[in-house]
Amino acid sequence: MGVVQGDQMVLNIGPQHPSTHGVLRLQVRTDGEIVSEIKPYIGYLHRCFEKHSENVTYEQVIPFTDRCDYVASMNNNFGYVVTMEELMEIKVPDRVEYIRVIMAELNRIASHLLALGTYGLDVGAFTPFLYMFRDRERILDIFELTCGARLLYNYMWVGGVSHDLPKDFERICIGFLDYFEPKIKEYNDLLTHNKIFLERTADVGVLPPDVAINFGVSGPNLRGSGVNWDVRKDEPYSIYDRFEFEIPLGEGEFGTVGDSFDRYWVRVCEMKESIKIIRQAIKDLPDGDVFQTIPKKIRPPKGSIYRRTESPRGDLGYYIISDGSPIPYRVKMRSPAFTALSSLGEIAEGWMLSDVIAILGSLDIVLGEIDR
Amino acid sequence: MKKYFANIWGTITTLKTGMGITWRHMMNIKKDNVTLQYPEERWPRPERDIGFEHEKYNVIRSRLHVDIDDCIGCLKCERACPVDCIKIDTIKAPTRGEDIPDIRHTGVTENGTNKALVVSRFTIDMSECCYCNLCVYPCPEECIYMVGGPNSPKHPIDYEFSEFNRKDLIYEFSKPLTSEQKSELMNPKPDAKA
Amino acid sequence: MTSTEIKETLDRQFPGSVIENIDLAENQLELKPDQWLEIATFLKNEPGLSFDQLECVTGIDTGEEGPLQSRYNFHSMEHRHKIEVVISLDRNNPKVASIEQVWRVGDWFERETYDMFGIIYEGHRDLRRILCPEDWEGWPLRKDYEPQETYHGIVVPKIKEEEWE
Amino acid sequence: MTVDTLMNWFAKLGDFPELAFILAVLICAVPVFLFIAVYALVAIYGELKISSFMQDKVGPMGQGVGLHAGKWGLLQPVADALKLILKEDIIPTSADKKLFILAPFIVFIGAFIAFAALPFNQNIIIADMNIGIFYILAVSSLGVIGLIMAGWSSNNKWSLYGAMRSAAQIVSYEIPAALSIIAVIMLTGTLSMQGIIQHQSGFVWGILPNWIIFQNPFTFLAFFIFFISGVAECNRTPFDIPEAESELVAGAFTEYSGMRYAFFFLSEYANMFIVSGIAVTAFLGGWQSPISGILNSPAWGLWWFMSKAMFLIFAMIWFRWTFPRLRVDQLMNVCWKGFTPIAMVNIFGVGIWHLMLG
Repeated sequence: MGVVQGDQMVLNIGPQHPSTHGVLRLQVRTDGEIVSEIKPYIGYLHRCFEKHSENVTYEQVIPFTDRCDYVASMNNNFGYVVTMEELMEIKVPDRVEYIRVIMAELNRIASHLLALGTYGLDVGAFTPFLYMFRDRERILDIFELTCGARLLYNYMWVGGVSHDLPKDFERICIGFLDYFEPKIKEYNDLLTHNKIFLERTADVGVLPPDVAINFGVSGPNLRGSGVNWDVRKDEPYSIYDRFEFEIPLGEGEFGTVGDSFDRYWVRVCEMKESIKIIRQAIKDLPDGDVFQTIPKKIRPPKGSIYRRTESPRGDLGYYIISDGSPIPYRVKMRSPAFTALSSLGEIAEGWMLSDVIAILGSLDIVLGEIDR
Repeated sequence: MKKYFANIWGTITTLKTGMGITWRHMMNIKKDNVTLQYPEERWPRPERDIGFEHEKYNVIRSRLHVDIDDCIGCLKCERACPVDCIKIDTIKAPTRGEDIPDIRHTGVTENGTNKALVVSRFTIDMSECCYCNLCVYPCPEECIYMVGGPNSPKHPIDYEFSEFNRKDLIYEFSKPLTSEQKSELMNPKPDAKA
Repeated sequence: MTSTEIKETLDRQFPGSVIENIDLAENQLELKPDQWLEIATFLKNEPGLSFDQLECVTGIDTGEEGPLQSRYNFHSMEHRHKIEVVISLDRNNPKVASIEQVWRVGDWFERETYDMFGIIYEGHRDLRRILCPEDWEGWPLRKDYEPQETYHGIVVPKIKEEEWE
Repeated sequence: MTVDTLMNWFAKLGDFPELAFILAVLICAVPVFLFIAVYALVAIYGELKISSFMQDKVGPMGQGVGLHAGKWGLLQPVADALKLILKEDIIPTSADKKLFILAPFIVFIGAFIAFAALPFNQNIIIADMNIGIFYILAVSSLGVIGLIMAGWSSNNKWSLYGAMRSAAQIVSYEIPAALSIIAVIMLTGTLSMQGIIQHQSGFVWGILPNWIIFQNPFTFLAFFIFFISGVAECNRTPFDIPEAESELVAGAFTEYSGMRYAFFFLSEYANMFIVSGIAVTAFLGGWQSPISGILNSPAWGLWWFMSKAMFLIFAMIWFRWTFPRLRVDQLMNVCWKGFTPIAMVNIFGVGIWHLMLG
């Protein structure tokens, strides 16, 4: 019996579409429901981050890094200041390091909550999305308490942080963690272990480890494929080597290693690990002055540096070239979602239209970061 | 065959668990409700346990405000702004540290600094402001700040400043000067000085 | 392996390809563009090097009349060592071999660098602009870039216009 | 209030049978339309509120002074309806205009005429046909034609996908639904809706009401198969793949706006009521009270029927706000590999159980 070959249809998913996580256009060639070719078109959200950076001073770049990955601004700040401090050889006080780690991990939870919630939305579950946003809101409340902003913080500065922690911060933060930990079980009952959700995610969109590495996929997506790679552990920056935490890996519990479910599940587990880190950091939080090492004027020595940090989406790299003036010569951001999206064609071709949406959701892309 | 029935059983139990959760939430809506009825109820609402109180805020990012009497026209905030939404023009004052009653210019700031410049224009375009707070820190006189929060003694909080016209979001903080007053300041008459 | 050892290995395998440049940092090495594809394949497949991760491709404009540079950050997950490769290209005719088929991640990185600097990666299967529109003129991140006046009848705003007083 | 009663009444007035028939049908149609409209408002309000409560929010609320949605947002569905009526009616230039205009009405008619055979209580049934349940099953699948028309005429790829999916889905799920109804017909021996309900009076095993769902374990299963297939026929989550807002934008309704969209909306809710109505009639004793013999007056009959139907509609809303959505091939698998064989076996089960123990 011959293969039935129908007419192929070109379908534009986006730029205005409910589940493209921003303004992304996927040009999809379909044969009925089966997708045979995917071409992503990006750039709709291009805001010239790199060109901007060449015209403002080093400290003024930080608000722009906020706006790249607007879901995890703290981590973006963190990556930039870590790179700058390495370039300028500043050793910041312990208190600053602890505060930064706490903030970055809180933001990691917030970002993963958004990723998981919208993933639920992509496969049609509405309620978990709102539960997760409800809890994310509490994290944003903590950030607002700390630095006054809810989404774009400009909190971490080269050599320090913009505000010291408020008086009651430890109690509030622990209070949130105590509130949040049981909620993960609720999400699991409501969404993760739901049979329909498993059917939609397990065995769908398998990304084998070697392909993942070749495509530069990083972060939870890479770990979902079973590759033990986490910048926090393998190239420890800041003070991540002082904490005990595990790196969750995709195990193919309900399907193949590297499927959409694994990528989802790694994120759920990472939230638990982040909670662990925050608890340890709050326990050891030292006293001290957070403004002490902020340089009066940022004039890094001539040279270039590439440093990567672990943002919720993967390896966030900054390539900074300084020519000795207070204005950067070149700032390049290697955004993790950019590489993850480039692998979409490889993963999602041959799956159904609904699966393409689900796979796109499981990659957890943020278009602000891809287009910069 | 066993797998077939196990599958069905798994489906039934997991779906039942999920439905139990939504049912519990529906029944406990009085307790769990997180909605804020915005224009009537303002955040923070006491019943909603967000874990902290409004007074303990050490910072807020609402709207920029300038106490122009304290401004010495040093342009530090203008230079710190990454999006160039602050515009300052200054004119050299005839005498350092003296009031000029005609244009309601005060000569000495609250911190006791003598002002050498008259700020003839100080505009902040709040439609361009990115609330990064970078202009607040360099100010030597602490005269530019976000209203409310710890600064509420100086200026009440204002975070609802939407306008129908974009031009209305440009805030002018300096005292209005007529063109004659301006030219008089720029080209001081010799007898006025005497 | 340290960067010096990597440098020596490359020099042995491809004599004359490594350029000595004192301006570069310890972990950087400058290569001639002509043998780049072979060197890249070697970097990936040689068991002792096995650079399986291409972390980043950066384009750099070194200023006025200087060359354009294409910089590659490599990392090996197996040996946990890293190296940065710098390739200088002629400003008027920036052409270098594409490594898109060696590391698939290079596909979009090279497209981005092409988009921003106009560096042409020869052998790239789909070299189009990626962030800017297809019909955009000029290479935005070059230092001598002048934005075009209009784009499809829309006035392209200059850096900052003092339209409001 | 049957058509026959009205026609008899007209016959007393004079000898004009054709006119009498038309008049009788029209007189019956108006209250049904009003009922659907009012019920849809209630159901939409219920959906808004229930979904909000399940998601820890309060849903539509009106507070303070000024224009708002009334106390507890009671006027929200009215406002929605007004908005839909007042909206500009957009017909895409490249659409097939005739089909595009016709489609929502065909979908609505499919739902509307099915109401003719729903027994609200002992007396209120527009036409107590002797093939009542067969009639409903037949006409309620009329809507699929309208959906395909809508999808095709919109000249939009998303609409086309939605239409194709919904056609496949509705046609497939008719089968398990009909198979589980066959079990009921076997037990009752009648196709008439009132006949089926009358069969269900009294008690089974002493305590439980003699509803078909309780009569033997296989009918219990048949009820669930029918109900879930019914949910699928209404295109509700977890089977809402024809609309699937995260994939297909709005499926077959992508290009519709204003009043035409409102008709699709209305017919979705009307379909929910029909599915619940059949399920109540065939399995849950229709207008029979749970304790047979008491509270069985026509007024109470109406109350029992409506409350049972509303409970099933609540269950559908509950499903929608709890579950993710299936994929299109999984949906077909569930139907053809799950429900259809089980429903098939179930018929034999019901028959054997009835012969042995009935």
